[in-house]
Amino acid sequence: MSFLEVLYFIVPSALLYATPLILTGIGALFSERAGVIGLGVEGLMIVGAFTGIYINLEYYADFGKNVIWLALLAALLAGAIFSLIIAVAAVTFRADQTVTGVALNMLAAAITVFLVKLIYGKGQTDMVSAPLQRFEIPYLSDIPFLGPLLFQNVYSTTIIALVVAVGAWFVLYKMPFGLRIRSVGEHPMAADTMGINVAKMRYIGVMISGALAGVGGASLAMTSSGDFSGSTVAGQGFIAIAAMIFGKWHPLGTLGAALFFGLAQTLSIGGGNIPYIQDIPPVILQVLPYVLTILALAGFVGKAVAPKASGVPYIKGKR
Amino acid sequence: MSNRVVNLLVPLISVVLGLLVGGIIMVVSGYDAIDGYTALWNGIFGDSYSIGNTIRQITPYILAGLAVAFAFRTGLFNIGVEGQLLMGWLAAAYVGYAIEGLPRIIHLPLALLAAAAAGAFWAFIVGFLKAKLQVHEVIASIMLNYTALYLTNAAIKSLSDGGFKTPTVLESATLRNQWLRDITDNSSLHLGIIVALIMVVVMWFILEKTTRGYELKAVGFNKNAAEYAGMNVNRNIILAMTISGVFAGLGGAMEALGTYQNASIKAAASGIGFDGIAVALLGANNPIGVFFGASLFGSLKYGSLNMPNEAGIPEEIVSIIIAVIILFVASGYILRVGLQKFGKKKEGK
Amino acid sequence: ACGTDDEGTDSKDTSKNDSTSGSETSTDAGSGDFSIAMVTDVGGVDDKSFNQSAWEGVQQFGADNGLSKGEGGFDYLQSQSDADYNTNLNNLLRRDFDLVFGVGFMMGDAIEEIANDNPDAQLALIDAEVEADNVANILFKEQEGAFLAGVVAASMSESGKIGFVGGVDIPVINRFHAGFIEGAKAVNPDIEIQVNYTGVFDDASKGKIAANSMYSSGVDIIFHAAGGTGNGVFSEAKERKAKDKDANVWVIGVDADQYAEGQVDDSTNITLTSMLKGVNNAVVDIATKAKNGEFPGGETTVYGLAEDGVGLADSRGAIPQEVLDKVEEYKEKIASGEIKVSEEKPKDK
Amino acid sequence: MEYVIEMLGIRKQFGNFVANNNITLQLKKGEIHALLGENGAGKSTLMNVLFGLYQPEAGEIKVRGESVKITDPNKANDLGIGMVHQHFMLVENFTVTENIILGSEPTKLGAINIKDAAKDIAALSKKYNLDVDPYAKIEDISVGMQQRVEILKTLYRGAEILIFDEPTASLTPQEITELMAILKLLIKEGKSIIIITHKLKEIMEVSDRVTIIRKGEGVGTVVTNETNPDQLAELMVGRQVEFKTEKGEANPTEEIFKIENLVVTDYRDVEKVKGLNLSIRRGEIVGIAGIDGNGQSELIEAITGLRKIKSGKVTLGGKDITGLKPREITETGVGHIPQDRHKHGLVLDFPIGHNIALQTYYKSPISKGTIMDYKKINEKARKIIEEYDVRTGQGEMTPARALSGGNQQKAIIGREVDRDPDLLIAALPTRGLDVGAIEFIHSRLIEQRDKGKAVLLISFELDEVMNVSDRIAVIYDGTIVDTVYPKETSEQELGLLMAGEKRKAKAVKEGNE
Ligand SMILES: Nc1ncnc2c1ncn2[C@@H]1O[C@H](COP(=O)(O)OP(=O)(O)OP(=O)(O)O)[C@@H](O)[C@H]1O
Ligand SMILES: Nc1ncnc2c1ncn2[C@@H]1O[C@H](COP(=O)(O)OP(=O)(O)OP(=O)(O)O)[C@@H](O)[C@H]1O
Ligand SMILES: [Mg+2]
Ligand SMILES: [Mg+2]
Repeated sequence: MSFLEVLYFIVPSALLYATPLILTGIGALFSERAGVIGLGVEGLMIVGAFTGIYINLEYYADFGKNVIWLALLAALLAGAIFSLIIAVAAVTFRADQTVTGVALNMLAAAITVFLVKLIYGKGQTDMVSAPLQRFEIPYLSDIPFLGPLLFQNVYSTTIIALVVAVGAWFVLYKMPFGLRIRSVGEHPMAADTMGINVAKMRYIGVMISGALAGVGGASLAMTSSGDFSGSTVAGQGFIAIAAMIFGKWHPLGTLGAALFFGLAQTLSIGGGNIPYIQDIPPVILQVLPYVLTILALAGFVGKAVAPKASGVPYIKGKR
Repeated sequence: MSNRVVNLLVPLISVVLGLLVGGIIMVVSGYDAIDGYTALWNGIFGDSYSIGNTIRQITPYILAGLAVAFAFRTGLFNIGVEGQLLMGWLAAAYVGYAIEGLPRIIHLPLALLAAAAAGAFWAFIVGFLKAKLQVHEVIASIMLNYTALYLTNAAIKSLSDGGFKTPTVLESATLRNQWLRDITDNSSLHLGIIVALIMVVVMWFILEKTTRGYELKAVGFNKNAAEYAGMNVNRNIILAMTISGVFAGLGGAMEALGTYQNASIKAAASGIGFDGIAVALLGANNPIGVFFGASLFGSLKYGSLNMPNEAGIPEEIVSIIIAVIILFVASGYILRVGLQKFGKKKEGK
Repeated sequence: ACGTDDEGTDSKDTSKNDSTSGSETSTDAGSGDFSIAMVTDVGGVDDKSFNQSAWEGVQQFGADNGLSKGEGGFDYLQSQSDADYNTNLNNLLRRDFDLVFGVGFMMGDAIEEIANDNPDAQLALIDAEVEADNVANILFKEQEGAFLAGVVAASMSESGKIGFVGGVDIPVINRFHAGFIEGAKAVNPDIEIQVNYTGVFDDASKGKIAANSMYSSGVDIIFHAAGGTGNGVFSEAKERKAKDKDANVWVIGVDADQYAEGQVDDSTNITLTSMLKGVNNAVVDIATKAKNGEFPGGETTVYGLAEDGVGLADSRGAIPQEVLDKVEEYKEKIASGEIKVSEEKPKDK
Repeated sequence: MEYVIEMLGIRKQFGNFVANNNITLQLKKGEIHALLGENGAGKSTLMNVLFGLYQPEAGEIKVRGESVKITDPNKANDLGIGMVHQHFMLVENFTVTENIILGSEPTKLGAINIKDAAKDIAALSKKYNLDVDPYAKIEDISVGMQQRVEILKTLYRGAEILIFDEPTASLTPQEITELMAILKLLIKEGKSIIIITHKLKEIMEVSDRVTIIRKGEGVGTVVTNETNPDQLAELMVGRQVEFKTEKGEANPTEEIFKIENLVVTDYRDVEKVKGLNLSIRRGEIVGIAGIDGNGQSELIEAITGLRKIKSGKVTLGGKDITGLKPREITETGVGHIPQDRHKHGLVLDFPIGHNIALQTYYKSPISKGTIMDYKKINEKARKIIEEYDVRTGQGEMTPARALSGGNQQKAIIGREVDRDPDLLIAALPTRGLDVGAIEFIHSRLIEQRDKGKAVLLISFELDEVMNVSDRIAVIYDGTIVDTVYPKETSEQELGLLMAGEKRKAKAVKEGNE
């Protein structure tokens, strides 16, 4: 491959890989910013992936290609609703948030496969007829270099993810809602004394994480595997959390970290066709994304500071 | 109601509620819940074979749970047990087959030691990165989980000349024991459970009896105060992680020397490490608690295999039940409030 | 773990109701009949791959002999992890099935152990070989089928570049790899073949990126042997086709007929053909032999082109006649032994 | 008589524990009303009830004559009640402006209008003489400024009634003076104020009336002009209290601790201690007086081994302890009561018994080899608890977190003194404590001195420095500018020294000689 060809392949692939990570990572960020650990996003992604595929399969006949929008919407809702389990346990019942997240992941994986078995009588669904597909952005795609690089092979979910990232930044850092949600994650008692309903903000933060992780899961399933099974999500939620921490709990940082993962992953898989890289033993390429991440964190990203009250149940009047 | 009674009642009620939810789901889905639970019970306790295998299943859960719990107790979240366990698995298998001519009394401990060392090393990296370079332990361990998966796969491949599993461990390194097999009708129960139980005591001893344990806990709870008291915070973080890795690595040894007798290529993570988190939390990060948590978790998981076999019910139902139990245990606060109210009402009468 | 190869199916003729749903479990078939059962590896009987194919064989045998699902007839158990093999095999033996199949190379150790513990039982092992008098080993010459896939790919490629996407780098997958390359080179010694082992069987994203990378560099036909990872290869190809009707992208499926996976819209399909692995036929064959008292215990039966154990699926017109003729030609040469296909992938590409 | 607030017969219970029982407090419009009581008497609880953080089990609250239910802080804000909490309620990584507008943010097109908000705040801060930087982050500003932010928070919301819970506990004397002025200004602007403080001097100076509570019960309300500190203390404790700690003459002997030309930098590598010299003899208490931020923290951290020393020399009993590790220094004979008891003094999640072993866990008889002897530890803990009158719920098994600040402090002092160090460093040892506890701690420090130990006392409170020290070293800008004797100096002179004034004068004088 020529250098340009390599680039034209790497960048869109990296974006593809990064898309669910961005969505889910930013979801987790909202949860953690509100003071609830986001460990459950893996499970929420699974719920989203299942819902997306289920809706896509069942309503394709009625809606044709447009069913993907319905599927994404349903995944969003399903994620948000399922995340209520975390909210109720962690916020209302003051449960340990790490436990809640781990339990939710287990629950989501089991319930979805159980449902698949119940509905379809087998362990995985068929492939959907309307997967998410790339398209060209008119005009922009004609720009030399940048066109083929960025605008000729675009997924709608990638655009959604980018919008979500920038939107999340705006919401969190420019809008009253963001100020409030962050205050609840940093110092809930201070927020409480300022008349902010801590529990409500935490519920909202968790449900945003559910909604975004749901969309992230659906977008993953509808672009990559095209079906749903117990292994569709396979740890991407954890990678998304890693992206969020890597991105220092900042939406644009998370975006950057997710893109970094995408790039590293693409290099590792597509590396076999890239001059020089192809001579590297495959195992090195396979571990590359993970090792690179650690090196990046160790080398220059430096210490990340989590929201202070993340993981701590808020109990009125307790010091 | 006394605190102790409440502390016992909370997990009990949680289990009952979990089973209740599971029953409801079965009935709603058109299955026979009684059949389902009979099958589950038989799967766990039905005969000596089942009991043997249930114990075998519990064994690595104990160790994975200890690994997570130990880290938690020292203020660290070890989500990397999975990777450490894989490293330990490979190391034990390798030492188990590659070193010949040793008597069992030396070879077996050596293989266990190798697993412990490998797990410890993998966790040490995380501790080191955290202590010296402020790398968040959660990302580092997630990344190292994947790294371990690919590295051990590549290593197994080259050790087996392009095959997919290492040679079987030698008789002198196996945890298998004919007598245990005989009394459990040829189940795959092995001596590993003894190792696991010893490690329960070891963890308890380290944390509750030694000066090091005192230091580790102090650093975990309040780094600043520990530093004021002249403790070396960084060294303790690294050490805590490393000890946690020892437990995880031994968990791998249980599989390598007991259950499978080799290490084979994995297409995905084993899941034991992640289950270990649940086990630790069920056990309130307390070694004895971990033992009970692992017993509950392992029994249900193993018994679930019999549900499709005997009752035709998907075994996922058991994972749902476990998750619900964990959620209830975690929400102990609300159960406590309920119990307190209930207790008061009774006293009032 | 390893759903060894691949996937793919003709979902139309897969009976949808051999689910685990309990209603039909307890039906009793006439006793005295020869009953069979199987244990899947972690794939499950609807994995669009060899587990499914094996289950089809079991059902076929059942239908041929008037058996019904359940005790004394035919049945299966699914494994969630490697740890479940022993128990599942054992459970089936206890239910007195006359012949029990273990599906997948990962099950070798478990079969061997169970066979030794139960010398009177009759077992069969698919995709691996163990030494035990009461085990019938079943192997396939995947390389021979893959050879034909290579012939097709090399003959049909317009760009002179074709690709192979593998899952985990293990011997079974290596056989697909080896045959594919030999077949392609036999037709066109100058053909460029890109190879990518993704290292996993369950990550469609990786399959998709691998396929994207290959298609981007001009590859027009990809043969995959990567299980769930292969789903990503299909989705990439379909997407390219959906976006550009004239795109010249094809996938060759594996194990079962993966035509359905390649459906882009009503008139377009990117599945060129699929390399079939006749696990179902082998199951029926061995079961029938056993029923007739000719159980090939302790032997290894190899199914290649000559035995119709492997082959190519109907291409539904996607492959022109002259290429099909060429395929037929090679098929005969291989079946007759004139061409011997290597099992080992070429060292250093 | 017009009351803006009436709390009548308030009762608040935590579980079975009654924190407030039938307490009545009436606030007149335009008055400063002090609320007085021992640690744990229930003052904060009562105010939290008024601010809507807690719901009372019984009693009535009237605001401007109308009976109200204050269900949450929002409601309190609506009623014009604002509260400056004992522990600041500020989000550390927010700016001053963000903290102030939180919850009632001005917006423009959906986005927060930070500029306008900052402008409003600047105007407000000018009006009330509350100097703040609207764009500074909380974590970067001084405690005094943080408090001004807290006050602005309430004013920004238009509070007419302001509650201050121990506002002076962590302020420097200068800041306290400023705060008193601000309080008076607020009254002039028509606000009414309730203030909790343990410092009777402040009460006498600023308040109009005082309500006293003891162990959750209301004792009564007195008019400030008609009472005196002794009476107040008696009402509060229920017995007579001695203010000025009994203290005999010091008998200093040989010099034991010596700091020479010490230079220490802070985390930004800015020099904070600049060639400091100091020496302490056995049997004397040297107080370091100074305004916060003049190098005290760096000085303590340097001599206890927690911070690198850039240059200079520290010796204890003739042994050079410069640059040694904290443990080695402790071993040489240094005891340390840290400034922040929660952060550095205790592991709050340990039982108080285990905390007693924090410095000695690795040594016999607390441990043998590598094995801890928890029986010994608990024995020792019980001894200290008894000796130092640490009030706990469940003895040595009480979690440190559950102890009141004063009792936590007593436990720390017990722990440090029990090790019998040659040098005891006490940093702000009485912050936030009631007079009884203060008296107790002071007498313990003096007891150490009388046993022939050296004591280094760091305090921002002139009273404390004057009463307890035998010698006062004034720190300013990283050096000791002068050393004076309490009997030969006045608060005035100390204040000037601490502000760096006299030094110049002296330097000029010296120059003239
Ligand atoms: N949230 C709570 N839960 C249980 N008990 C509490 C709680 N808050 C306070 N208490 C109890 O109520 C008593 C009064 O506490 P409060 O904080 O009102 O004291 P205070 O008078 O403000 O003391 P200080 O002078 O130390 O600030 C305490 O002794 C404590 O035991
Ligand atoms: N949630 C709680 N549970 C039990 N006791 C509590 C709780 N919150 C506060 N207290 C108790 O209330 C009392 C007074 O609290 P307060 O915060 O006023 O303490 P304090 O003595 O002033 O300490 P400090 O000055 O260090 O903050 C203490 O006894 C404290 O332990
Ligand atoms: Mg108070
Ligand atoms: Mg106080």
